[in-house]
Amino acid sequence: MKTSDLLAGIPALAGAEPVTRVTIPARLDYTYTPGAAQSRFLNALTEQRLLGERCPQCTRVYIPPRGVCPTCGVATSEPVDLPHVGTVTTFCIVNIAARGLDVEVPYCYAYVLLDGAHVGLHARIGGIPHDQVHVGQRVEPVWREPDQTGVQSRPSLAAISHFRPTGEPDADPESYRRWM
Amino acid sequence: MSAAVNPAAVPAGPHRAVGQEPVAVVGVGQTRHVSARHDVSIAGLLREAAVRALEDAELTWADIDAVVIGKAPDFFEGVMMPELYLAEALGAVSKPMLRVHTAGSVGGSTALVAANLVAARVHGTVLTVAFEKQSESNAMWGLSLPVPFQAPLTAGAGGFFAPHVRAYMRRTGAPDHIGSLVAFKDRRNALKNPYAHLHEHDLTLEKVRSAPMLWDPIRYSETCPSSDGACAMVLTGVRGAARAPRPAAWMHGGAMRSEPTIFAGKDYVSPQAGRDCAADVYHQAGVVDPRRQIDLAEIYVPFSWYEPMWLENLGFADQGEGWKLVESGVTEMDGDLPVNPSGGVLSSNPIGASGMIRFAEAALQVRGEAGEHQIDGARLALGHAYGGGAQFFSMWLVGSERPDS
Amino acid sequence: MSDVQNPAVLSAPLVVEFPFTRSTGPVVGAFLTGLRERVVLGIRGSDGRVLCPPAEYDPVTAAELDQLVALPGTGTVTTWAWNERPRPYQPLDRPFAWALVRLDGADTALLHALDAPPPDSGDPRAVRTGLRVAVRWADRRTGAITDIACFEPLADGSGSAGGER
Amino acid sequence: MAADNSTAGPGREVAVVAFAQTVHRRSTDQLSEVELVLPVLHDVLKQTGLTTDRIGFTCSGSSDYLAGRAFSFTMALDGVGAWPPISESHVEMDGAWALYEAWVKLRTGQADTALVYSYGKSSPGCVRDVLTRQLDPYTLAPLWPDAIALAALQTQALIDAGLADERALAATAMRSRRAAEANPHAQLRGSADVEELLKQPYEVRPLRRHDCPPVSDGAAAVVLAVGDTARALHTRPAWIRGIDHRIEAHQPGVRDLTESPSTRLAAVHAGAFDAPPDTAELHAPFSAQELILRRALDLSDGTEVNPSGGALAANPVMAAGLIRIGEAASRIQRGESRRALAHATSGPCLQQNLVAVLEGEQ
Repeated sequence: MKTSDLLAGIPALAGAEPVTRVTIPARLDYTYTPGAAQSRFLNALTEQRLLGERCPQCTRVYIPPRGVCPTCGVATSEPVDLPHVGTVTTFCIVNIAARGLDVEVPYCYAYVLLDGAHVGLHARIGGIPHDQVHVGQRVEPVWREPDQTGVQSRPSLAAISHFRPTGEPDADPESYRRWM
Repeated sequence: MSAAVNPAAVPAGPHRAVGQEPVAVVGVGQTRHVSARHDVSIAGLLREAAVRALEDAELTWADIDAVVIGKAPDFFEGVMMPELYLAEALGAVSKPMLRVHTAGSVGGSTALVAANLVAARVHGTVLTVAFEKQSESNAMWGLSLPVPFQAPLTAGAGGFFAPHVRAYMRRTGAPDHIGSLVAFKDRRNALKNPYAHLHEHDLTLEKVRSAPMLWDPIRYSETCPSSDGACAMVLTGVRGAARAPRPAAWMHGGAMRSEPTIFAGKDYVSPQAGRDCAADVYHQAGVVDPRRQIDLAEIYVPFSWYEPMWLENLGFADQGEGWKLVESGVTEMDGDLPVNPSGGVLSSNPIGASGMIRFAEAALQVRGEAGEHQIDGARLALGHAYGGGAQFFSMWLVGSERPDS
Repeated sequence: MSDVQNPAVLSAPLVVEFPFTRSTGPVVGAFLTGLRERVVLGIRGSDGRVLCPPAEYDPVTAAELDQLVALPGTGTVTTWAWNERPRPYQPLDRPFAWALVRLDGADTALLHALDAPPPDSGDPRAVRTGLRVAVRWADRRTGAITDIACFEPLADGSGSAGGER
Repeated sequence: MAADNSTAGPGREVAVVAFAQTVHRRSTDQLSEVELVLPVLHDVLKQTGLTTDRIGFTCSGSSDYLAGRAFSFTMALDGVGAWPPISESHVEMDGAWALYEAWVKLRTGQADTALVYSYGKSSPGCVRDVLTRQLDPYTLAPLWPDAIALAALQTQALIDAGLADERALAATAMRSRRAAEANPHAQLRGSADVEELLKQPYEVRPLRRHDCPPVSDGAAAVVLAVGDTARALHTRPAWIRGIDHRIEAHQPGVRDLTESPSTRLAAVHAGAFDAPPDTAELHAPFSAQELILRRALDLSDGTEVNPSGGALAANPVMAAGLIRIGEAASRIQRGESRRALAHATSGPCLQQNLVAVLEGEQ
């Protein structure tokens, strides 16, 4: 059944160019709040601190913390300042940008296991050709300098521009095998 | 991670809960999956699959006691809880209607929720439907809505899963060409499936191998398409099956398992939830050696490397050995464990429906109703779906014989 | 340091916006084509009732429907709600009534805005149940429900064709 | 009456053995969704002495559109502690329907206990506008008729039919919010008298602010168990004697908005009319909807309606229906009710409705 067939029975509309598609924009405005644990983490970033949280039950350290240990189902509360060095546990090279995302392609998207953490932080790797990025590589954050408008002093993960290699030898695979 | 099954995953006692009504699939319908169904409304798309399922079962709307519908995020079509607007199209007015959402696994979960209504004898005959009309918006947009305070990092599902694929390659030493073999196989299988989205008659293995990297190590050719499509099934019990005009597929086991999105020690390559889910389903069906006892599998493989990964996760291959099954042709249409004879998610991906299509294709095979992509003598088949951060799993085993016979 | 341990609550605007492209299918497409051409269409249901807006599938039997009926642009208010403070994107940006309007010849009602004087204003054209109304067409029509700008009271209650501007 | 068939599958008796809810607030912007949910999960587990790994099935209800983010429910799962992996599902509906899915699961015999939870943070967006996205995307949603406008159309229809007037609406609102004074979880507690309420301006006429629900953030959780397991977990389980839900056509203009036939049908299938209830917890976000539901359920003066204050006192969208079941069960467990109805609704103008009948041991 087609629109034109249906319209054929209506004298006033016989032969009218049928509507088959309609564009309907929709916009909803929200106020996003990341919650207490993420706020603690994000505020620490403005001081160039990497603040994880430890689960009181299993003692694992989460960064970014989400307020709850997902395996124990209990609140994380003990803050842990993590060192500014970690290991690439896996990565990919993104060659295609998602619509609406303000990002230049290609870029290297990696899991960086900060020393002392038990989950990888999702981050970009820069400062080297992409074909030299590898699993086990030791990396450190490159912080974005606040600009005159002070925009970068706002709490955001964008405070870390990317991670770059430290030049140290690769990490022992046993040190990160379980914590991709 | 230990390969051993978590003991809490498998209930003790009888294989299946005592006294459940056996569940039969007596009707299957799906749309021809395409990138954009410009000729139908959202309701029209679902309706097409539902009508085909009813016709297959030779039933009318009046024969349906309840409707269970599933889809992935509402943002894909921009309709919040669209089941409300779809009540008339699915003949649900004056009936119970449930809406399931378990991310990418939703098509499978939806079928299992519907099956439980029959198994619990709450309803006699249930229609279950899953869909996605991705052309109404843009899947990459829907999956990558910017979140304040985060740096824009992932680009759709491919960007999310590519690091896990790299981890698999590194862990197992699988050669680079395995992903291409899977993609080539599935796209060739799709040529035998009139409902498949991609019908690439001129595809060669060389073309698959030389396609550009979208999310290195995942190539364009190893990536699922974005589809409009719907799938529906009619589920019923013993009496309903006796009246059915065509052979039924009988459910021998069904299970869902979930684990957190991100956690310390998560095995992204072979998630424990997937292993536990498979172990539960096999246990229910009395399967002790899946590789020998299961005739074929419809597995949720949106990126080709997930075939070897899931072969290991599902116990069809030992850890690190999945890619060898692929390389040796075991999962080809004429191999001894055909995987995705329908062409799989790599050939059609209406996201919310993709899981149900896996379940429905498994049912078609054991009913002997799969047409040109029928696997001869298929008696026991696995349908599999996963979603979220490889954290939600749903599976069923369907057979040509009644489980209690 | 102290504000890190006891941080200010963070919040930020989050806009979810997309120009959804909807394919209409035959029935909704015909309805929207009609609106573009200043014709309101209904559809005949399984029991002979005329449904407007036209349903693709019968609300009682679920049958696929295909018998379109052209309706006059006039009808009767079956219920209403006075909206003193219109919200963003609503059809009118001054106080108006929401109304369910059963068009002449139809058995079900269409939801839209009604540009009428407020209830209890003493004006004979004031919104009330049973008020006779007509379609006011939008100047620019594209094939959308907003091609009906709103309804307006019929001056004389005669049921003549809808007013145009 | 509570025949224990817990060794068999279908036909097993299922009971509510624990219920918890947050103190509902206009805004919880200091909390993420999982931070909101966590305390109620801990509460119901503590009440039963169960741990996540001893729960047979978990099911939740929520909506991505409230949060403005796709897959928002996946992160809330962190609060459960889903490790080792759990048998789990999610409905994009009010938690009352998550409870229904869990009830079905227990009736199959595949599990003996279930954890059900739901949450709704309405504060991030403007919920009355967000709910316009539930409407027919071709003929309704482009006009943005908000939730209060739709309820106002329904209310005017009720007034035109002579079934209510503004005074009756105000009396309903007053009674709900005064009842809520005894409910420490309610958001709006206490009310001016009817005369005072009727002097207030209209929100969308004929609705005044008191006829509309507050905008609420909140969460709730319930534990279900079968047969003797339920008896072991609670001295006075609230047995679900029947539960059913039904949907109507979507367009408000094809329905008689003064009636709720789907509520009535669900009630028939749930066995609600087998004996009169002493309590009814009705999910009526708008005052007129309570009057419609009372008629659909044939409730007489012998039934206490919404002793919790109902959705007019706190309306965390996606949790408010589950809370009705929890409140009804709590009354039974406290010995304040022998037979209670619980009701949940979804969609514009009461489009979809669920009815459960709960009883204590007899």
